[in-house]
Amino acid sequence: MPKFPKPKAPGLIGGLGVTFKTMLKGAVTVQYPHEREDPPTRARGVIALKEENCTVCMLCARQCPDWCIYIEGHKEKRPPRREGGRERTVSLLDRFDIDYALCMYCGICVEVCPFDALFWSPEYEYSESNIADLLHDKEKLGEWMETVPEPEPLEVGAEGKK
Amino acid sequence: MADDLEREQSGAAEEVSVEQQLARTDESAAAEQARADADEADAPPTDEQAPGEPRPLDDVEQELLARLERELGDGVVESADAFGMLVVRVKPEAWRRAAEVSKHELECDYLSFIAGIDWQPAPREGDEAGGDTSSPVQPTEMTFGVGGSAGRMQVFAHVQSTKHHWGVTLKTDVDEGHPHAESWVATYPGADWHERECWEMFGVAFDGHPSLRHLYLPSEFEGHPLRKDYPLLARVVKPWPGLVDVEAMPGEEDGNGAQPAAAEAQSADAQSADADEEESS
Amino acid sequence: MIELAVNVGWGTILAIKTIVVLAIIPLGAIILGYVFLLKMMAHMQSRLGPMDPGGFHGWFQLIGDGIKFIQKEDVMPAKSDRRIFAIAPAVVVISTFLVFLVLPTGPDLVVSDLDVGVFYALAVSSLSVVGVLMAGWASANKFALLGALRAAAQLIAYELPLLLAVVGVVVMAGTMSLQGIVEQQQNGAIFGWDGIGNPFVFAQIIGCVLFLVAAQAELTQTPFDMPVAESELVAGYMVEYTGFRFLFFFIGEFGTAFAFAGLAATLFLGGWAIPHVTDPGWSNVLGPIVLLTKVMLVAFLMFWVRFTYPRLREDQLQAVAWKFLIPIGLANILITGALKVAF
Amino acid sequence: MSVDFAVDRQAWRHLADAQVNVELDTGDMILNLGPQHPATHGTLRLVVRLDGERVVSADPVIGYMHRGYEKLTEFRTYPQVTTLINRIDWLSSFANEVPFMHGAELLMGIEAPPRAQYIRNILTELSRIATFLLFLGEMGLQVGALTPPFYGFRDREHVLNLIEAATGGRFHPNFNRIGGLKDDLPWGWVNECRNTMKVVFDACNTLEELVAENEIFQGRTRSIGIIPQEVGAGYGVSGSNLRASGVDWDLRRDGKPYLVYPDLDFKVWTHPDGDSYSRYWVRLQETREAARMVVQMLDRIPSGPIMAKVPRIIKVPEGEVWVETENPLGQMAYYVISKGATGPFRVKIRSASFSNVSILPWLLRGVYVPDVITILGSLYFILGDIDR
Repeated sequence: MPKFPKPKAPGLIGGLGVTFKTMLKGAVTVQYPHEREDPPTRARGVIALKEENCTVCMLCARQCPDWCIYIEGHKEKRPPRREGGRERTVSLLDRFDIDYALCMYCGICVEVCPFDALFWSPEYEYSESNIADLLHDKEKLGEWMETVPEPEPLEVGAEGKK
Repeated sequence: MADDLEREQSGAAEEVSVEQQLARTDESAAAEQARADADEADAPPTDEQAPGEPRPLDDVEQELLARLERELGDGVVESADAFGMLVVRVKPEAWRRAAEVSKHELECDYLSFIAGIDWQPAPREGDEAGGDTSSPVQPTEMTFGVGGSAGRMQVFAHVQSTKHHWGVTLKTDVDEGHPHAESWVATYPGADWHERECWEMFGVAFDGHPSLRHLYLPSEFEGHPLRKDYPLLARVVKPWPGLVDVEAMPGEEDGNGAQPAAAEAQSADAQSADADEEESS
Repeated sequence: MIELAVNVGWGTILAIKTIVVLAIIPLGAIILGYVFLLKMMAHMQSRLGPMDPGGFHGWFQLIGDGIKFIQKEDVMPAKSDRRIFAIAPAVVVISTFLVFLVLPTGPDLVVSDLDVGVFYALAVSSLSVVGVLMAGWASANKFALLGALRAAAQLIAYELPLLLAVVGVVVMAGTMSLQGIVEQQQNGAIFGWDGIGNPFVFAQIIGCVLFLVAAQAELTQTPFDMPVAESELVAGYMVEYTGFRFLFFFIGEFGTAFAFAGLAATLFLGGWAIPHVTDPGWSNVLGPIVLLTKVMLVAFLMFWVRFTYPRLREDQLQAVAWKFLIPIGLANILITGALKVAF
Repeated sequence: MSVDFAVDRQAWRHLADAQVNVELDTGDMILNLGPQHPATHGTLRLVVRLDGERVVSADPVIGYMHRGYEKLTEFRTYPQVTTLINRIDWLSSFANEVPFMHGAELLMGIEAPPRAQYIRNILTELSRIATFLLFLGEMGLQVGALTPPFYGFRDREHVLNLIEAATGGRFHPNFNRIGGLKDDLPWGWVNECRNTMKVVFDACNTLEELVAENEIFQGRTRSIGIIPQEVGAGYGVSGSNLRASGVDWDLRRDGKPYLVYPDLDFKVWTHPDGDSYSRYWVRLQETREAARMVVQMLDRIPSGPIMAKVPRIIKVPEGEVWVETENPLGQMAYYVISKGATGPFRVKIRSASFSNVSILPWLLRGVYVPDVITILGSLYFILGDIDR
């Protein structure tokens, strides 16, 4: 028959001790609007877009599992880089929207981007009261470029990224 | 009794934890250790099964198969190995008996799951499916996996032994027109929910199941979602945003700009493949 | 006070006292709620609790909550017994109110010094069970009904240990008047030493613990909070209440906690009395402060337990009462009586 | 003097199959626990038939969170599947990724480099610690203690910070790639992890003192919800729940070798009782054990690359593979059928909670309503893991 296992009663008293000790210690919470926590460098907060680098190759939109990236672009002629060279054709972005209501923050778009146009930023304060407002356009995504941190050094024993 | 055991065990736990907590935190020492271990870690590769090549059954699998064949006789149709796991296909008539044999002769007391397979390739809807060209393209002819199959529908289950730590996957064929199989609930009580799930997802009825009713879906739901011919609506109702939408330059309409979307998509893929070397390393 | 009574007459002073008591209930509820429910619990859980409302450590939080509750729509379930549903919270608060009537906060600061004060206080405090049952039944909700029935069984079971715990004090004091008990403690001496009078907590330590345990059950606080059992019955009999009716329940809950802490302080810690201060004027001024201090001390104990312990099961609760508390209570009375006769 | 909270240990034998209280038929009441109920942490619904406060029969209704992952995987490529299976058991997402990646790697015949295996293993154990710390606190809430869950959340935070620092996601790391990992650890992470393990040991001690050693908690959980070995196995109950019934079976040790578990020195904890308390106790010990394993691995972690050579476009050869791992909640397994395309042909996701919960109708017969909550809490399920 399971009775109280020990004749002494440390469980009840010990529990009171735990809560009392904790009461005397400081709180661990962060008073959010007044003070902020710094997310780690790698935190996947929001996706920022460096528009100059984008060539409208559509890879991100195509690899996105949620179909939440919408891209439109047009082509333009540009003067040649060198004297006497051929005229170049470049693709320019007209529209680059990410629907953060659909986004699963998987980061596949950032990884597949061949021209380093997409970056993760730890920025997290972009909540909206209306779900439709979570569709952010390329201007907004461009603003987040400022919050993209430098990549941090790797741990001892890591091989540098090739 | 239990209390004594517990105290003893937790006492031991305490000791080790203290010891571990005292483990050095000095980083350089750890790094040195790591380097030393790295040399050891260049162990020979494990006995990998070459992809696509059948591997002979190992001793345990032979033993399990022998026991199954002894009890089921010609109920066993085919057997194969899949990465160290025995797959046995049994006749539909022997399905219930297979459970009993597994439980008692194979001592597989643990039911991992029962589920269905629909081997029919999903119809490609192409442009109708929102124009999606990104979803994986499966082969168009019907092929069957390990152990083979007589037709489109199969039910398979995995049972394991908590004592001997071995396991076996059992498969059986299910008639496509009137899909049904024998229920395992009498042998493994846990089969209840799995069979209900299989019934609503694949439409496979289980004879002898106490109450086949919907598990996940609302009771008025129609269709069997996991069958391959059931479309994934989310991919049909919305156009695929991956279609190339680059406005061509004036005067270029007849040239490059007016390529079919899919073709251009492929060209874009190829173009990026060159630039994407770092992915492959 | 005495001059006042001469000038304005008996009726008026009773009215004033009643109004004061009416104000004390929500005030006590707010004090306990803020200090313990919001702040102490938060710190015990490594949190800070509300920090913004009112500027200083969120002191305005509960008052703001109260204002919010009053503004809310008065929702009644469609199938509820509307009249009973409406009255139930008031019944709970009234029972609290009735306890405060006999709780002395100074030599003259008491609404009515009944000769059977202790008996009366315990009797009216159990009236709240009627309100709880009414609430549970009228809500037309299974969770509420279960909660109310649990509450009824529990409150009735724990009346007895509560009473038995008090009997020891009554035997020692030789009176059932709360004022008499306070005076006994003020003027008493522990084995001849009268430095702090004779708070019964020393002689009646068993009774004191019994009283606190039983009071915890009467207040439906953890470990005896099955009637509201948040993780099982959601909120028990309060589940359908919103707005100001819920506010009534809240005030009732913490007001009663205040009252029971006051009773415990009076019975075991000497109440408003300050040893060696016999001047009624000073006692009247300092008494409430002294009592409040003791109340906070007792309340701290009660809430400390509340925020630390898990909850018992219904059958275990009854087992604790009938197999454990009541025999001890009876033994305590026996010993107290024997010692009283012996000395 | 002690109060006897004991319940007949063999009570389940009488209660399980006998109709409760036949002679005193007071009429049954059907109580609907959930889908929005604080104790069902999520959207589990229990239709409970009550006789007084005693449960006559209980019928779990699931599917409120069914997302059809088995269907969705058929429309996605292998890298895209990872982000889905993250969300099956969202408290230990990293552990969900490992078996799927392992299965795909087996089919492709590649193996992740040792450093990647170590990091994977560390993160798997960290997610186990995170899951269990939450459980250890939350179980207090199920029996009515208000404070323990906050301790659980507070101390889990340290572990989540570690996971986030390494992977970038607190809950959904999406850090595994076929053939290795997305990235190496950031600078200083190993030291940080060592310090955190001390916090974890402290947290275990604190919660043991506050919850497990509390007599009221023991009175509420001992002899409650006893799962006998053979019944548990028949229902497919796995993981800590089965080990608490005395079954000495841990896939980390007994299954096909995966990650670096064969190199590690660890103990598989079991408890003979099979009741709610033993489930709590086993998880408490496993949390400590996991922390010890992490410390071991931190000492041994080799240097080197974190990605094997993999083709850029991942096509998995035709084949079938069954990969099972010991996840925090139990046996997590994938039966992956590939037909040589960029995505799987069929994935059977065998999630632990689904089977763990399927025992409820059997287990809940004859218990009291408060014990329903205790049992639900001690089985410890994640709704996403049930419904998938």
